[in-house]
Amino acid sequence: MNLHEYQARALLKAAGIPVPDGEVATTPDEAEAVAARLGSAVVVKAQVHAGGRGKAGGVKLAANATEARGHAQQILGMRIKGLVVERVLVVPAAKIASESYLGVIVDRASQRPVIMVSPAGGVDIEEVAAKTPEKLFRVAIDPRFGLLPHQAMALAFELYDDLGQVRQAATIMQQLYRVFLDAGGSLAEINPLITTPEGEVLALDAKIVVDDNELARRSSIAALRDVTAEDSSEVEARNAGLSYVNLDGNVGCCVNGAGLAMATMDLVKYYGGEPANFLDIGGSSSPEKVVAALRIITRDRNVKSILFNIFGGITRCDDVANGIVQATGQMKLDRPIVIRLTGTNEDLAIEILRKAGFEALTDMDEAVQQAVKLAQEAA
Amino acid sequence: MNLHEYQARALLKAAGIPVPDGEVATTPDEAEAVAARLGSAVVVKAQVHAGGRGKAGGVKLAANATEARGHAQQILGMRIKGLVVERVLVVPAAKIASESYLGVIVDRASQRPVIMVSPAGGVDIEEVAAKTPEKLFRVAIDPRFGLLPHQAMALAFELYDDLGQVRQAATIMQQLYRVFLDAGGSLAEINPLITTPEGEVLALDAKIVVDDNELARRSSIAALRDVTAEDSSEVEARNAGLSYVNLDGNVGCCVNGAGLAMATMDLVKYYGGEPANFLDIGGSSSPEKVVAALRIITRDRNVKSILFNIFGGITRCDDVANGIVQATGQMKLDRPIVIRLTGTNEDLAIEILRKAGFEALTDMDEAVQQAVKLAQEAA
Amino acid sequence: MSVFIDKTTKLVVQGITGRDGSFHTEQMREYGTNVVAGVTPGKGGQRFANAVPIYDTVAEAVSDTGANTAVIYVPARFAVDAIYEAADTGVHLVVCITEGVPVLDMTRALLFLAERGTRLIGPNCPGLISPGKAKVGIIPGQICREGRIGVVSRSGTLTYEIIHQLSSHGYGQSTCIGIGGDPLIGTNFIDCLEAFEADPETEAIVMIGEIGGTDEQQAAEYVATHVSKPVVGFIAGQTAPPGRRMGHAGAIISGSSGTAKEKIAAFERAGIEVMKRPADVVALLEKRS
Amino acid sequence: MSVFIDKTTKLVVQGITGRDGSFHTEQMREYGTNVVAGVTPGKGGQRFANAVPIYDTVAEAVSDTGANTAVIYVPARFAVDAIYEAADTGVHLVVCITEGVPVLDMTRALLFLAERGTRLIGPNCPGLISPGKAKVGIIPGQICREGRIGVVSRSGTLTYEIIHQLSSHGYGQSTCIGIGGDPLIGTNFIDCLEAFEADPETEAIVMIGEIGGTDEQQAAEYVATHVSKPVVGFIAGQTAPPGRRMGHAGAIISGSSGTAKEKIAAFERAGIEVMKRPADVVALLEKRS
Repeated sequence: MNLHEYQARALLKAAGIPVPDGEVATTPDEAEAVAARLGSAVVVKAQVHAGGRGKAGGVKLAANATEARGHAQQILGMRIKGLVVERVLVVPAAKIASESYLGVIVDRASQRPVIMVSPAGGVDIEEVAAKTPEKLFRVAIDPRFGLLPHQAMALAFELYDDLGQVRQAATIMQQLYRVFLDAGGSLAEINPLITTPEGEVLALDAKIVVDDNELARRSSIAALRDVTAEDSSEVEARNAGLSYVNLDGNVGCCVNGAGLAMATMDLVKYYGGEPANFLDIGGSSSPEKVVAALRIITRDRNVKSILFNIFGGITRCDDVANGIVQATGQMKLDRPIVIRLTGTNEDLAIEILRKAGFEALTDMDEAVQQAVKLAQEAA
Repeated sequence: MNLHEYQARALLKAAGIPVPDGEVATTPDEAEAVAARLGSAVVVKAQVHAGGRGKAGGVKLAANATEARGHAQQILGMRIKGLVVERVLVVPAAKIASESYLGVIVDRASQRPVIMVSPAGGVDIEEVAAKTPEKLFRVAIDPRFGLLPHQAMALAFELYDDLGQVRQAATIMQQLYRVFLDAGGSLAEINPLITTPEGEVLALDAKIVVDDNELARRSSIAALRDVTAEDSSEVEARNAGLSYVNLDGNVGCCVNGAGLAMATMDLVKYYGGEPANFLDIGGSSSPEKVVAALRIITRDRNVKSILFNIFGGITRCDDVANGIVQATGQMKLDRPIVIRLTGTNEDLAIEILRKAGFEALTDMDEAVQQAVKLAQEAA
Repeated sequence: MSVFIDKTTKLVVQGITGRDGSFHTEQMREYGTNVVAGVTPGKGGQRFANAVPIYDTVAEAVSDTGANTAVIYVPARFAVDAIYEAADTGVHLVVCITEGVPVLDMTRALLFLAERGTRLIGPNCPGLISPGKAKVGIIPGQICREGRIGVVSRSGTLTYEIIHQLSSHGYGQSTCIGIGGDPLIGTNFIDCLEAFEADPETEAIVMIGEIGGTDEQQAAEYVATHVSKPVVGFIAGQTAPPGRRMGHAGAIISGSSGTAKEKIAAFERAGIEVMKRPADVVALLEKRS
Repeated sequence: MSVFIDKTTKLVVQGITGRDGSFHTEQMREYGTNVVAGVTPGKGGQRFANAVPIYDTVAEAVSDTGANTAVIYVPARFAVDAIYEAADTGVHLVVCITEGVPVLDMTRALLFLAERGTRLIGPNCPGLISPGKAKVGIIPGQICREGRIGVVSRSGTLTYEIIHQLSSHGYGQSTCIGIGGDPLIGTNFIDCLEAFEADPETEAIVMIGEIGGTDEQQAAEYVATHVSKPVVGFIAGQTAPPGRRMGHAGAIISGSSGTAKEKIAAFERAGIEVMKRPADVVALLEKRS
């Protein structure tokens, strides 16, 4: 789960990290009021779960409150990578002496949290890692012992010469690691971490990504979820216990298991089609889940054919068959459907489907080819 | 540093451990008011840093508020092991179905925190350990991983059969370990941990000992120190940076280094005397420290002779000599003093002392023998 | 022989009385796995299916029955402690089926396991099966056949699909291992490749990867330098968009890293035949042998 | 030969510019210890006494100078991290002079050291000296003499007293080790006994204990079973009351455990000659040899 910048900076601030003033606004009036209160030049920043906000025109400098109002008017409601901007953050325009990068991630290779700093801040850190790796400094944290003070100091010495700034940065690292742990993060990032001409070290922008598996035990973090900032079908899928990702193709896919779902999408592509989505109905699938899945897939008007690919293990094929029959009883299915079922209770399932007027295949390649063909014919 | 029961239970409560109601009172009126508010039979408990309060008459059951007042009158001002009772805790008389023991200590042998439980609660756990060790269950906690839930569950199963109580006790163990860590404890103990007839698990009495080395970084714990509950000379010594323990003998000892201080006391005893105190002036001793030490030693009217035993290493003998000269200029020294100095700047020290009219020895045995003889002559 | 489990496996089931635990315990017993004990706190002293003794703790279960392998079906919030509890008893293999273990918990648990030399498979995995010998986890027994192909995979049903292809074309399996779809797992491709290489009953290896991370790339290097047996591979997720989690917590392309393209390229560089479709597995195995 | 330090010791001083650190660095250099580097964050690039290079971090100091031993004089609140920092660089010996390290910090730090195989002496100790070779810590060099007695002790000045007795009666020392007065320490009596037993230049051992804990009892058992060289012992605190901390954080009789009486009895059972007074040390050594 992604947090908005304004949410991330609130967590940083609560942990003691120095963050410039600033507030969120949902209307141009509010933005103007915030800017007036701040009483200086401000930056108006779109709050959406998308990178490249600046390039998209979602981040704008305003010399005064009236200008801030104008920028907010432009930015609110704007679409950035398909997401509508519902909120802007209004912050004072900072005086910047230097820009650095500071981040903590869970690193798959070392199987540990890794803290990274770079004196090349303010740009995408992947780019730094790719182009100037000598400017990226990493320490793998032993989670049994935490981020040790001398590790933070050593990293801070890579950023600054001044001992005061080194100590400030080392303290911010400890605080950021604490936020990362307390939020159940898979990433916590300050980019840029700036120094002001007065020598203060400040977090100018913040990004936190939370491990979804942490949400059950962290209700205050889970409460930060902003469903308005997500695709509504994906929200509905999550609520129904399904895993769904919307794509641009025309073959709607409903599969049990994530690996098989990806392989099915790939096979659609292999046979010349385009998958409309990733959808995993999960292991212990009830008919209700199948109903929800069909509802979500058919809502996508790009979908021209629907493909079920079920390998029954724990998933019982008859459950899926019943779900299909149930769903098509509840809604008018206006697009062709291809069903492939094999494994547990396969025979039972085929009988259920036949009675309801559906045909069922047992071979994956055959089913995919048919679904692709149907979509192409409909287009 | 020892916490009072009422302080310990406040920490437990803040951590979520169920603790019966109750309040501290410093006067019989207050005790009566608390008992009236509780509206049930109550127990009035002396708050002093001493074991065996019950046997000493410092814990009394009262059927009503008037009786509570009477008990408080008796207990307040009472002396238990030399300590004056300044406060009582008034708590409801609990209905007890079972009494257990639960404690966490830092174990020197395993070099780890050890959590201990026993179904034989309410008595001194050392006695349980000595007489019925099969009733004491211990788990060494790996501090890198903390108290793991299954470890707490396994211990809780040693106390209770009922799964509800097992889970309550396991939760209390986690909370107690958290209190232990957050307070910087060397011991945190609930004795007894009771069950009520309704099946609730409650902490009826609590004891926490804090590692003195933790206090510098834990101001809220350090603020719990109750100097009125300690020997005033020991408080003064601590404030002066000295380590001092008051004893019953008549030879006052002033030594640099804890081991040498103990060895000096032992040697006093060996030569037929009785040490009046342990006193370590520490490594980098200034004249001021010596002045403070002499003031504290001479305040003890049992002291009949004063013995300095200084092995100069980092401690400079001339510093100590200057301190003695300074102190005896400020106060009338009405008891004989024997000074042994050897090591760093020994010659300088002897000269300083001679000029001020003191003799100085360099042999420890000789000095101790002389001090013992002087004390015996004075008695 | 087989890998990690066999006829000597004595299994303790953590969460044996739960919905999933009881269903799959039945399945494992039917398959012939020696399930010696179950654990559900508070149900110590009872029996599962009138046969398998249930204990309050894994420690009691292991000391009473000599279990050497544990499988975990407890809910996500108890799963990481179940791993610690099993590892603390000295069983040499722990298989965690449960999905939803926080990855930060795993960073610590993996170090705990490493200190004890305990092997973990999973979490969020279907477990493993050595056809004809034992099954630990949830892989359907009826799709497997005894044989000489080692299968290792990050996914569940996709693995079944490929096992099904193998079995229906007469290729039985020595052991099939689902290592799990999470970003941090106890046993990775290389561990399994090493075991298959050392296993005299395994003649060829099928490795099924997916997008996310670089485990497949490292495994490919390992194959090139340490594996003499034929290896056939598959990578799921060629059509997955970057930055989106495809079901599995670990199946995500981060920035430009973890794509199917780079994994397939790594496989090819290492001389691993790569299937274009799951149905290619048999043809490629025949090509390599 | 000697124990733990010798002419090959290359020392880095953590906290070299502090009050204690600078004083004792001078003393150690005067004694002939090879002090190769110092560390004080923010003073990297400067030199101590126009000679010893100062670094911001121990890692830089070790990589630049090849230091193999670290000594810590930093204030208590930085001490445990100084231990971690030194251990992280791979030096094989860390000597922590600083007093006041919280014991809960030590429970974790000792495990960190154990994982790396780094020896810690202390904390809250005077360090060690191999007369004529090197001194690391604060034991006054002028009271020591080269010789063949190994001294190990929990205290500081009491050790000096006994070293003084030895030297002034012609008994030089192979190495004198102050292991520290805290409840949890890195190197205990047994570690030192083992080293002295193995050291061909050590002919007899003086062991100085005190009240608190059971290290002396365990050491006595070790002497009985593993030490062939004569051992003479002393226990301070016969007159200490129970339940009171006698200066050292570790010098406290808990309940009825850790008394001088039981320690002396354990020494006697193990055949260790026990001094009644520090002045007895020479007579007892002569008796045993």
